[in-house]
Amino acid sequence: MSVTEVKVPAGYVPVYTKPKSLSDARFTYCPGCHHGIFTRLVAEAIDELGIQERTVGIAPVGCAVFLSDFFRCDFVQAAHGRACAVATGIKRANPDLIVFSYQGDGDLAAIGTAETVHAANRGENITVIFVNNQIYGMTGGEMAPTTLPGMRTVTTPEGRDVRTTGYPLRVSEMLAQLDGPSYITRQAVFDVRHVQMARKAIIKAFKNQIEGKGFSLVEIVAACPTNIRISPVEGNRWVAEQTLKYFPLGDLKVRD
Amino acid sequence: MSVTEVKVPAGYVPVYTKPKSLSDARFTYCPGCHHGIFTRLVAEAIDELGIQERTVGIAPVGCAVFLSDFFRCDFVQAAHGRACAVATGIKRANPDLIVFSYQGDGDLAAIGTAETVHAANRGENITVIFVNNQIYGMTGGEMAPTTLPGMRTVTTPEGRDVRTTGYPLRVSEMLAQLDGPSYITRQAVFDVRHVQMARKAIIKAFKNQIEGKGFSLVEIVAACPTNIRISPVEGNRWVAEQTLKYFPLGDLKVRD
Amino acid sequence: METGVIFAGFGGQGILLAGKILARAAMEKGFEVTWLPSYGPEMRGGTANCTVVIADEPVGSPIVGSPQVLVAMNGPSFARFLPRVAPGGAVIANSSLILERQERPDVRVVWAPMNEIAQELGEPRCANMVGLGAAVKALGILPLAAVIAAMEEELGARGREKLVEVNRQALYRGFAWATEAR
Amino acid sequence: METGVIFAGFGGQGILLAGKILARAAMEKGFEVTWLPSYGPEMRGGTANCTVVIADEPVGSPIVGSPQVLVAMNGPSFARFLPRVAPGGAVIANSSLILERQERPDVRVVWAPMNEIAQELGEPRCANMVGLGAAVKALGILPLAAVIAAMEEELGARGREKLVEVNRQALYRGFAWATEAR
Amino acid sequence: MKVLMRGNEATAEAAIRAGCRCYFCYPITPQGELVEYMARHLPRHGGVFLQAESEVAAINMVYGAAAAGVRTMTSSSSPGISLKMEGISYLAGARLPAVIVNVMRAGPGLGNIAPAQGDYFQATKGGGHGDYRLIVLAPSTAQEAAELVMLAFDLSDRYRVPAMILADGMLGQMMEPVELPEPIPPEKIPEKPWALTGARGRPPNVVSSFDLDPYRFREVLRALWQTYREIEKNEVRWEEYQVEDAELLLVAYGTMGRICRTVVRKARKEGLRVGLFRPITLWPFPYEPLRRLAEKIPVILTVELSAGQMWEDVRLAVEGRAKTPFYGELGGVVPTPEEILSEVKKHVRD
Amino acid sequence: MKVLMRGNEATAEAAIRAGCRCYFCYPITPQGELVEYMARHLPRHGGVFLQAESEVAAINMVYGAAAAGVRTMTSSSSPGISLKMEGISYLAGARLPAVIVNVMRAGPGLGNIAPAQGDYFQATKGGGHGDYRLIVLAPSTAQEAAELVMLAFDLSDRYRVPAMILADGMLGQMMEPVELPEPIPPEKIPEKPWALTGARGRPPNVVSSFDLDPYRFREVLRALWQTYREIEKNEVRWEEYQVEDAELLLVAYGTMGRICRTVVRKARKEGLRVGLFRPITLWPFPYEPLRRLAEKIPVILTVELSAGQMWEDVRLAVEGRAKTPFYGELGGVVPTPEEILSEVKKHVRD
Amino acid sequence: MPKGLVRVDKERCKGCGLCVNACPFGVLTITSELNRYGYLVAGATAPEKCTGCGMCAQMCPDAAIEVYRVVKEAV
Amino acid sequence: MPKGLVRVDKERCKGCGLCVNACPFGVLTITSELNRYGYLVAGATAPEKCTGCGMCAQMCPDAAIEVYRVVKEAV
Ligand SMILES: Cc1ncc(C[n+]2csc(CCOP(=O)(O)OP(=O)(O)O)c2C)c(N)n1
Ligand SMILES: Cc1ncc(C[n+]2csc(CCOP(=O)(O)OP(=O)(O)O)c2C)c(N)n1
Ligand code: SF4
Ligand code: SF4
Ligand code: SF4
Ligand code: SF4
Ligand code: SF4
Ligand code: SF4
Ligand SMILES: [Mg+2]
Ligand SMILES: [Mg+2]
Repeated sequence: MSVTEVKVPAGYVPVYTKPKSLSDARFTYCPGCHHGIFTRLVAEAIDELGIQERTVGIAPVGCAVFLSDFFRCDFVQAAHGRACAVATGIKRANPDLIVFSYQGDGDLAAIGTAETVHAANRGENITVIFVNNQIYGMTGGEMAPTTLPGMRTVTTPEGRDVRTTGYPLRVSEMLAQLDGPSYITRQAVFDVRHVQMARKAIIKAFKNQIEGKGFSLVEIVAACPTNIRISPVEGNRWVAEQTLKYFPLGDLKVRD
Repeated sequence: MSVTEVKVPAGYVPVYTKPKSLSDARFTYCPGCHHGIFTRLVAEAIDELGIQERTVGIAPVGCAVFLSDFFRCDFVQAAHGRACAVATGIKRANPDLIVFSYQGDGDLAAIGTAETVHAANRGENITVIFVNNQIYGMTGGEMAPTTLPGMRTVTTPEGRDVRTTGYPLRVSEMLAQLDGPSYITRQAVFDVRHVQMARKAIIKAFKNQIEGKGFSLVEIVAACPTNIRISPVEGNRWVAEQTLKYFPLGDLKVRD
Repeated sequence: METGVIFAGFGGQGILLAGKILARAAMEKGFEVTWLPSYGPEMRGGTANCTVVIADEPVGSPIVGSPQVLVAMNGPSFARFLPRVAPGGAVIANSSLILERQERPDVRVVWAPMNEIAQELGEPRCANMVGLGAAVKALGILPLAAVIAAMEEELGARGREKLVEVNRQALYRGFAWATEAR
Repeated sequence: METGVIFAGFGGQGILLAGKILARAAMEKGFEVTWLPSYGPEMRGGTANCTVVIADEPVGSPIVGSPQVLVAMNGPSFARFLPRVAPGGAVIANSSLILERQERPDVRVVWAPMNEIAQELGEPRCANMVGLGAAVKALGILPLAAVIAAMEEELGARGREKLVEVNRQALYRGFAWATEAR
Repeated sequence: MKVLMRGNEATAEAAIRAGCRCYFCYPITPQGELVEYMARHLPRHGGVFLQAESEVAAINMVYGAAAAGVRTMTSSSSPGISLKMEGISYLAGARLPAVIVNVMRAGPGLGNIAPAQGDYFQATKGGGHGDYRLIVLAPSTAQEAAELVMLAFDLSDRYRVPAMILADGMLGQMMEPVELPEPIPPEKIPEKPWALTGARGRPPNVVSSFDLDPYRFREVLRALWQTYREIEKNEVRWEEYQVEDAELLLVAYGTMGRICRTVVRKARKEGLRVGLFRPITLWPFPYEPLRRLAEKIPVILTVELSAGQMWEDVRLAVEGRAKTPFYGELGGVVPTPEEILSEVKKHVRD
Repeated sequence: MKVLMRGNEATAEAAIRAGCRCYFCYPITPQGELVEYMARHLPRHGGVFLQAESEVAAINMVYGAAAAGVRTMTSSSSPGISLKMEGISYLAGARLPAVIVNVMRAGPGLGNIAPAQGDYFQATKGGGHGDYRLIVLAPSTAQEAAELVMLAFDLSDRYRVPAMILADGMLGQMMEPVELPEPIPPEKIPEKPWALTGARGRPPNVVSSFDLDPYRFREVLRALWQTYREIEKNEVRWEEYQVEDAELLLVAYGTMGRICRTVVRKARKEGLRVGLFRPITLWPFPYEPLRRLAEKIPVILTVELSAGQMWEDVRLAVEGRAKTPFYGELGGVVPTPEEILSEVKKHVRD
Repeated sequence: MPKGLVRVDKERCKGCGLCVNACPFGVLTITSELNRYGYLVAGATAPEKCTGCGMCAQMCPDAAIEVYRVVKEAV
Repeated sequence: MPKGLVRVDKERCKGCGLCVNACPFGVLTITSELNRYGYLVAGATAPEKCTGCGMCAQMCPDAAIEVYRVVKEAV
């Protein structure tokens, strides 16, 4: 008999079930990809704040491109890197909507640099989920601006050489310099404790928007097991041991 | 008799004459525009370092678009905002060349944000002259990312409203956050003392490149008398009294 | 009927405004009209010019190969545009600034010391209105009053009511000068 | 002569490699050949397939409407591609994973327990070679030796020399299975 | 009551009257006055004026505002329009209505700021990637600019196809009397049930141009092309002037169209039987009406401020029925009526 | 000796052998293997491989490297190519030689990553602003890709006109045996006296597409168009297959060209007299040779992975001399030879 | 009856093992059961040890886990 | 003879006045002389006061100024 056919006997109450704002569509991420955790946490935040009916999500170009299939709220698919500009257009057109973008590090930190910096500097009242997995996942593992020194990728076969390609770009530290943003934080999900912290951060980032506090960005340091060619469990260790050296966790800017 | 027909009697030696690396073409800037001073200082630096024959300049789109007419060295005219990418292409193709870009604040800080941030982050071994006149000069006085709060421009007829357009973007502070750059400084030319300091900074920025130290950027805070609708002399005062409040002078990053 | 007028001079001389006032006056009088400026950075410091076309049917081309009237407020523009004036046309030339005084047998040239007249009126910036006043006479299709009214509207729109009076004087002086000029 | 072979299955089953080895073998034997993979994210997790065309004149279309031989390593691809197989063609079907066993009167289906055989050989990942071995037999235009050589080259290029031996066994087993299959 | 306005200003005011409530721009000559006008007036109408950090950002802001269901516009000039190509392709693919104004200047490259018509192919054949079309309207007067802007918003909403106003520096800069169209009352603007307004009491809406499955995506594009065919059937617009007895037909659009009007007058004065065909919709191009004229007029002279772009559509319409010479200027040079007339004389009666 | 290679890999290797020493890219499917190959091999040849922050940056890096006189290339796929439009227009205006590879995918918008030919207009008519042309070469096999890349660098240097390789996802992804061309010895690469190498012992060189004076700029563009006319005279390339007795002529380029080759074979087997005309240079397009065939072949069927783009050039060539039906697929769907053949049957002998 | 109860949605699960790793009590393992997508799915092989802490669900990247807890005796 | 001597290139000068403002000794003023471009140009109207300090030239946005200094008596 299949373990999955477990019936719930009387006397049990649910502790955790799939968030209401998620559809029944399976995620298209690879097994053990952290994207799935963030996607779930965003849905949990939307549920917790009860904003599903006024939320508009912005799907990036990247492994999260299918995002609109997973959510039960309005969605738009943005051109690669332009999510913050699209978000600006939506929010300015209809300030009652809760607008969030969900972007990878190639999307936000490379091609989308200008749109991100200026949306942040204008203090656009939007929420940005920034998935830093140090790689271009969807296209097959090319270097991202966040790729670690010496890390092998499809476009750095000998490992990233900082002399020719520079050091990992710390976008959050850079944005924290600006007057515009109200909340910039870096989180991770390599263990349950950090999942819970990341969850809180995402909720705060949405709350800020509801309260009209302006630009909030949650960077989440992630692993891409498929392209690093390690197991999902090793992926958690990779984040904890390798990535945090360059991307320390914590709040970089909190304006209240 | 015209004061300009002054002959130089015997016994006098030149203290100051037009830099060798400048052509005889008149500058196309408005009367009293600070652009003219920076253009001259760049020429003085090229003379002082004796690099005229290996220097390639990059003209922006902006009031400095005619730059190639003024200099006696190789020049390329770059698309609006892309000078740092063009500089990267030239320098990578031929590292023996001394490559400098000369860009306005619309060019570098708005449309060119991504190219600037990533050239800086890669530590490209180039020299960037960044003219922050808080306005789009050539197109007739629109708001720039650097425009001061409350400042009236063609696109902020009621004065820049920081709630909808954000605060002046401090590009140099932002770039100083990155690991790549070796020298980031902010200068001005509203009086002779500052002209001399700006001159030293520009020379250092070129020296760094000769010594292979990597990305150097000299921001120069300037006035655009034509679009602010004040006299050139008032322009100097404007910089000293208004602009420096938001753009304090000095070195923001020096790596040695 | 379709007439072309070209105004030309240095950047700061109020060339575009003079043309605009003429165009507005013609419009108010029920003519079809176009006003086409030279534009962009070359205006800054350099030279400026504009073309006004006045017609009684919808205007086709806003650019004019050979204008009926040319108002030349400095030397370079006089030299540049004189050859293009239509035979039998007129030129209002600013004798204050134009040194090489060419002529053309088939064109009437009215030499007006626009800057001096403006100085006399105590407002150097109204030299352009002297030129316009003279042009109105040479053109002969619009009453000066209509041009004065248009001038008042334009200056009003710019919040320069204070300057209306002196500019009216300048228009009269220019008109008179062209009337008496032989 | 122009023959098309389609390999299809899950992402991780080594579908593309099997096709590539066949293509290389054909090339070494002097045939004209093309290898066309399905590509992009849909491969990840999802399904993969590739088409190999072998011909004695330059290959025109690298896509094939109706292949001579189909190697189907899982249920979905068996269901999807069976209808397209050319009449008189052959299908190598992985009985380990394909549950709904459709047939076609005009097509010979060889049921091979590829995963079990691979398990027996102690290397689950070589199930694709079992399928390839069987396909070589069904195809009948290439000597198995050429395919083995191509396999060695491909694995060598990937630095997987260690796996050569077990994959050779798998090719033999697949070839034999198809030979004995009734 | 007529007002003296620049083409740029008439375009801006008409957009406001058409109900445009989100305008995103980036400065560039020769469309500066359009930006300036919007900055001064749009906020007074409760609209959003935002100067973006680049043309790329501006078009993507338009994409967002359009997805939210608001009438939205951006404007630029040639080099800036090139930067919008990806965004425009996205608008077309996602079926978002929006208006893009291109006040053309001389290219390629930085070129200069003088009037030109070198972006015809880009506008009508798709300068962006993939198979899409824009509704392209070419005004020849400030008055027509105002009217076509109103039309552009209507057609764009009706068909969910982005529309482009293809003007040039001369039209943008020149002033002439304009009778402004009446503002459209908000309730007259069509509902947009597909827009992103929050999934309250309805299933979620998704705005996207993405479909990984070629067969599904093909269906999406077939529907799109169905719409294009309808537009080709319903929306072709053009003007004919003195064509009845013409021995030579001038074909020109935008400001060259109005200049050629003067050429026709001058030619007629000299007894030359010259007519004018002025396409108003560049896409859909008026192939049929032009083909009909080509049946009886032996010489069809295309005049453009380009090396010959619309000329190809003229030849596709004529298909060898008549001679199809071309006269063009490059680099921002605008020919005078006299210059064009002398070109005409080379072809008429020979 | 033949090697089994993907079209993407053959393109990359050929670029290296052509002396390309600066390659700037941004990742995108389906040209990923091209980027990957360059990353692994170009540095070994002393070349510069640099992954840019965007396609816009990449094309402007190419602009810089080309100005410095080096053979340089970038590659992308449809959406990424759209972002390069301004930069490409600048390259053309500044007369800089460079090679741009477009491995086309289905659009508009994000579309999908399947093979398509929807960027023909963009490539051949100028997707960027202003009057310019690219030399556009369309390979149909990995072998031809390698050869045309070598040719692209040569032509681009000779005429100082940027060249584009217009391929698609199928050609990029598929493998076939390739006989690689011999590397070009550095000394064979033409001198570039105009390049920015430092003004030592010569007057300064300036690379620019900017000239504020329309009359001066017109002269620059007239010279440019003079060059284009030369290219049209000298460089037209195409392939004819079984056209002699053809009753129906297929016109197709790139991978559709090779697929139609199979269609011809299948048709001939069935006794249908079908031939193939395959343009190799899409610009300059082989108008003349096609027109000659149109004199004797009654039906000319254009087949594209688009809604009908090259079709317009075919009709411009044919000018009504023959019937010109069209068969196209959209959205990344690639027709099988069988499907095309049944389309052929609708037109042959009726 | 055990304090907690965990259910894995077989078709959502991709067998990544993060839940197995996250469970403090070894309740879950990757079973030998293939789902329709070819993944070996996770299951509660020691259900009696489950406390209903929910850590597995919080870690699951595919939102494939539901967790229940027994209601405390009438409080 | 004065320690310093200053020359203004009449055609480069745009009459901005920055030199006038920069000169510590009031040597320069904007004259009533128009150049070919319509600008009133600067000139040394009190040349005797010039020390040759060069401040005017360092301030000039149009590189229109040359400055000379008298050679010190045989050092
Ligand atoms: C304009 C454009 N350039 C490039 C691409 C190809 N592309 C698709 S996803 C992607 C980047 C994915 O990396 P990232 O943003 O880090 O997201 P991830 O997949 O890692 O989550 C790229 C470059 C594209 N679709 N459009
Ligand atoms: C792609 C593109 N967008 C816009 C323009 C128009 N343009 C010319 S100069 C300029 C900005 C000038 O401002 P800045 O860079 O600050 O230079 P400044 O003139 O103030 O020195 C702009 C937007 C252009 N030429 N190209
Ligand atoms: S490729 Fe990497 S980032 Fe993308 S879904 Fe797979 S694991 Fe996640
Ligand atoms: S517009 Fe401003 S910045 Fe440009 S030249 Fe004139 S004064 Fe200088
Ligand atoms: S974490 Fe979720 S997806 Fe991974 S094995 Fe456990 S249940 Fe399956
Ligand atoms: S709820 Fe807690 S105890 Fe039960 S399986 Fe999940 S992690 Fe283990
Ligand atoms: S500073 Fe230079 S330009 Fe200005 S007035 Fe003096 S000399 Fe003339
Ligand atoms: S050199 Fe010194 S003293 Fe002489 S004019 Fe210049 S500033 Fe004045
Ligand atoms: Mg990533
Ligand atoms: Mg500026």
